[in-house]
Amino acid sequence: MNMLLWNLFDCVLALLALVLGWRVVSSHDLKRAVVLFIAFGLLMSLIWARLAAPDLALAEAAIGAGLTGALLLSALRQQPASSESPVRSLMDVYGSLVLVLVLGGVMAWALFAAPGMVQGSSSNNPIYLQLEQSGVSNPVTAVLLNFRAYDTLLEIAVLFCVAIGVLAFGRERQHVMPAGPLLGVLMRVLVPLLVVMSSYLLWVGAHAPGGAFQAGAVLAAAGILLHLGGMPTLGMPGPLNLRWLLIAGLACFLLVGLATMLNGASFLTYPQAWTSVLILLIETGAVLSIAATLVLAYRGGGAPLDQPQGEGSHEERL
Amino acid sequence: MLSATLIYGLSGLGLFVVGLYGALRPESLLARVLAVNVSSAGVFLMLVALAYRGNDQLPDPLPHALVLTGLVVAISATALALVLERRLREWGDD
Amino acid sequence: MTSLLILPVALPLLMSLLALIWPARVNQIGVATGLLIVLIGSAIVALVAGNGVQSQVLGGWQAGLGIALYADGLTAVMLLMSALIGLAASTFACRYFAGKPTLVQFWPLWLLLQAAISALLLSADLFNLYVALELLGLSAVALTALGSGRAALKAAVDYLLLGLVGSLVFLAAVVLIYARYGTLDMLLLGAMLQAEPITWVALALFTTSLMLKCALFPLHFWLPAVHANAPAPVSAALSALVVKVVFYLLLRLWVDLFAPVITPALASVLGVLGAAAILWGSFCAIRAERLKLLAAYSTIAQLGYLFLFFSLLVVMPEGAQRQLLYGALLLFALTHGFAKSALFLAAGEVQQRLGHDRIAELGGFARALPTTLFATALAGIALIGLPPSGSFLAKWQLMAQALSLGHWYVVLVVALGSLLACIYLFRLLGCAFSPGLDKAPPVVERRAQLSPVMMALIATIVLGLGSHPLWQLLADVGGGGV
Amino acid sequence: MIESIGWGLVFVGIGFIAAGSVGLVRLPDLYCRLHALTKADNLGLGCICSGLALLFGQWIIAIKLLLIWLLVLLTSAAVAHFIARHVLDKERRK
Repeated sequence: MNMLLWNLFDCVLALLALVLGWRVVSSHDLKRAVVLFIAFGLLMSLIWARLAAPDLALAEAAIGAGLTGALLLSALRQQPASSESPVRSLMDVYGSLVLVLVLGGVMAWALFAAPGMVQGSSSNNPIYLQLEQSGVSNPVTAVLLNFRAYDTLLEIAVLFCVAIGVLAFGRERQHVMPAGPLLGVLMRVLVPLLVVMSSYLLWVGAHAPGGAFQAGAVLAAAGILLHLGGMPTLGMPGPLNLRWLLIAGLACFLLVGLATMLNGASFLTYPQAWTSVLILLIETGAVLSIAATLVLAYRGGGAPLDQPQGEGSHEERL
Repeated sequence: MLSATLIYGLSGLGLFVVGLYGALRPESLLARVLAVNVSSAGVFLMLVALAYRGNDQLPDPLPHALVLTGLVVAISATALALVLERRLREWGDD
Repeated sequence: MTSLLILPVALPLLMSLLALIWPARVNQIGVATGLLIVLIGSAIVALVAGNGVQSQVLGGWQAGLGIALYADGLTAVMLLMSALIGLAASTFACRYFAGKPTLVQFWPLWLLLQAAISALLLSADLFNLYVALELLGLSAVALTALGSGRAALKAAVDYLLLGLVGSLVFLAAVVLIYARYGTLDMLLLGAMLQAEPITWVALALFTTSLMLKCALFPLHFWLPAVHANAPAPVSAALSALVVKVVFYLLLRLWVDLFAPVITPALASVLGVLGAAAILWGSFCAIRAERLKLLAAYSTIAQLGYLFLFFSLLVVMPEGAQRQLLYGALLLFALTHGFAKSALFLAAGEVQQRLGHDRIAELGGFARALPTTLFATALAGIALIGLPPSGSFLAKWQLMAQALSLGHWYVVLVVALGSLLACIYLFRLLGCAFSPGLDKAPPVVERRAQLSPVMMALIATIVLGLGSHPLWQLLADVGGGGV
Repeated sequence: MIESIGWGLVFVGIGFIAAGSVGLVRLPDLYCRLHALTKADNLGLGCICSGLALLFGQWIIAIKLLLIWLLVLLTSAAVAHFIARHVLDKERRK
């Protein structure tokens, strides 16, 4: 009975995700598609929680639904009112439809029908077996910052690349909405709360769901809120300091990695006694860079270098 | 195989395919970026469904970490696409 | 000493950070990094030649838990080639971007691109390859968009979307492999893969994704716009390195990883596509109106040759003959890399000095820019495959092996392709040597850039005459599949 | 006893949220819909949170649930206000 209920719940969630995804893709109205996409992100977050992936649930809610949604909505604001729909031939539509359906069918057959698909027991999973040596007790953080830290290094490099891209091609947007009194109240309550929560997520990531990415996304939300509330200089430091924030994550990562090589070990082999501290150091740098990059992307670009510098920033105060 | 793995795996596969279809259509850039995001969510769902080991066992954390990496890569790519699109549109207006 | 392996990735990453926070010294930072990477690349070649295949799991974990780096003879040589071309393009870029506002953004992105190329060459982990591919794609897109005009931006946006789709398909294949075999480490996987449906589907997805990213006919449609509109040093890297690194990845997958699954029929499909690419690319190059567009179409054609090699290599039995063909493939890839970077850099010089690169109006080019023309002609020799260039030896081997296997169509296609290459390059040189219009093009008095000439010389002379050590290196430490 | 009260509160909360969702679909204009959505959902969430607090019976969890409820209260009120004001502005301009 219990099992049946779970299956029913699973089917409802999975179908809902599929239908929402289809509506996002097939919607002709971009505004509707973006709003549906945000809802889709929240649904995915629910699914991650169901599938015993709380780290992902947090990250999806903050990054997937929250910040991607914010980026898309702000991009939408400048979309021309009526975008002409290009004329497509039936051949185009059905050609690619048939193609992807065949692809899906073949993949489903290979994954689920033909012999295959091995799900090992987690009791002999090397990640759990070696968790004690990793310096943290949250297995996802252990993979991200110790076992497969090199992946994360390259990922932070991807983020850095996009930050330079935004600096190169974007111009800072002036916000149009006048900040009402309520927004001020909301800001005064939420911004400190978000900053505290971000530090908490960063700290707790070592032994419970959380970590640098979630923390960075939450901090970025604080910066975006300040921007919306008409205080862009408070949310973001001046262009010079901004550069330091953008490089913080990758710099910490690389310097730690190269420093560990000094005593002959391979790249990113932390000395046993220092593991937790080094991981926290790298994560702190990553939080600053992630937050700065995402706020920068939301604002649509950096202020030109000659502009007077803003005073303090939350990122700096952290 | 667990039924949850099957259900969510198929759903993820469906999302991957649907997103791919959307990304290959000659629509506006923003619509195609949305489709790519849906598609990558589908691939992530396949991975996480694979990692699930039932309610009484710990899941495989490796796919979770991979998906977390993937999520950050996805938002990075989206951010770059949006800033280029805006620049392109401004250029068209001039 | 295996710790050396991470440096071609870590060093440019570190320097790209430095380039962002110290804009006043970007040129020096960039060129110094280029030099250092050449030194590291040479050290890795020496290491591999002396001590055999190198591999190392980062973080000190066992294979499968950590991410492994892997370098055999092929990797080391490709690494050195990318370092040399990177250095040449870097020195070229110093003058190309002088006085332009994009200079400050160019260098960090450029260093990221170099890091991504090294990361792809060295990685032995499927998911790590995905992240590296994304870094490669996004930095290449941003660099393309630095080109002037709306066309560059439009090309960059299309490139970005196609790249994202390609990466997604790659990731889907990684998921299939992980679902079945439970590991992402390519060295471990090599021993585990079996011929069964899930492996075939994964191979098909990998191949499609990488074909899209390295522009194999019929998925080549995005390439001309991107390579023709990017800034010249970027075009050189895109054409000479980026597509080639993707090809290297495909080679790794087919020859090392999926070898037990490959059948002759599968290989011949790629061969036929390669042949089509040669003919179609050359045909378009003949009709191209701009020098950079000609070079871009020529890249499509030259990639076709690589796939011809590939189709024969995959089906040949182990032995000395296969070894020869493998060496020829590498020689061809190297020659094309150097020659094509020379051609694109020369085209950039032409564009800057004459103000355009329309082939029909290049009259007077020979008088105005003799050094650049020399580089163009040398690059042309290597692209056609005339002796003493490396591609002459490579094509000779390809035809000989094809004959011994009875693949007549390969010989025919190679001969026809070389003839077409002669036509498009002689048309170019013909226009360049023509006296030109009444008013001679304005020639700014300054020293010609030397890096195109250096690259072209390596392609024609050094690789042609010094190809023996290359074969030797491959024979000793070719890697798993050979 | 406490357990059944807890479950009762949870189900009452679900009822409120369901009613709010029906209102979202059925009510005629945006202001009514906002009203239905925020008011019913806040009440429903409050019921569910207090029900869950009773079911768990731990102070620390109860405090966390209370915090969640207060945060949602704050943001949903603010968001409803912004949406309504935006629409009002637009209508006035017409």
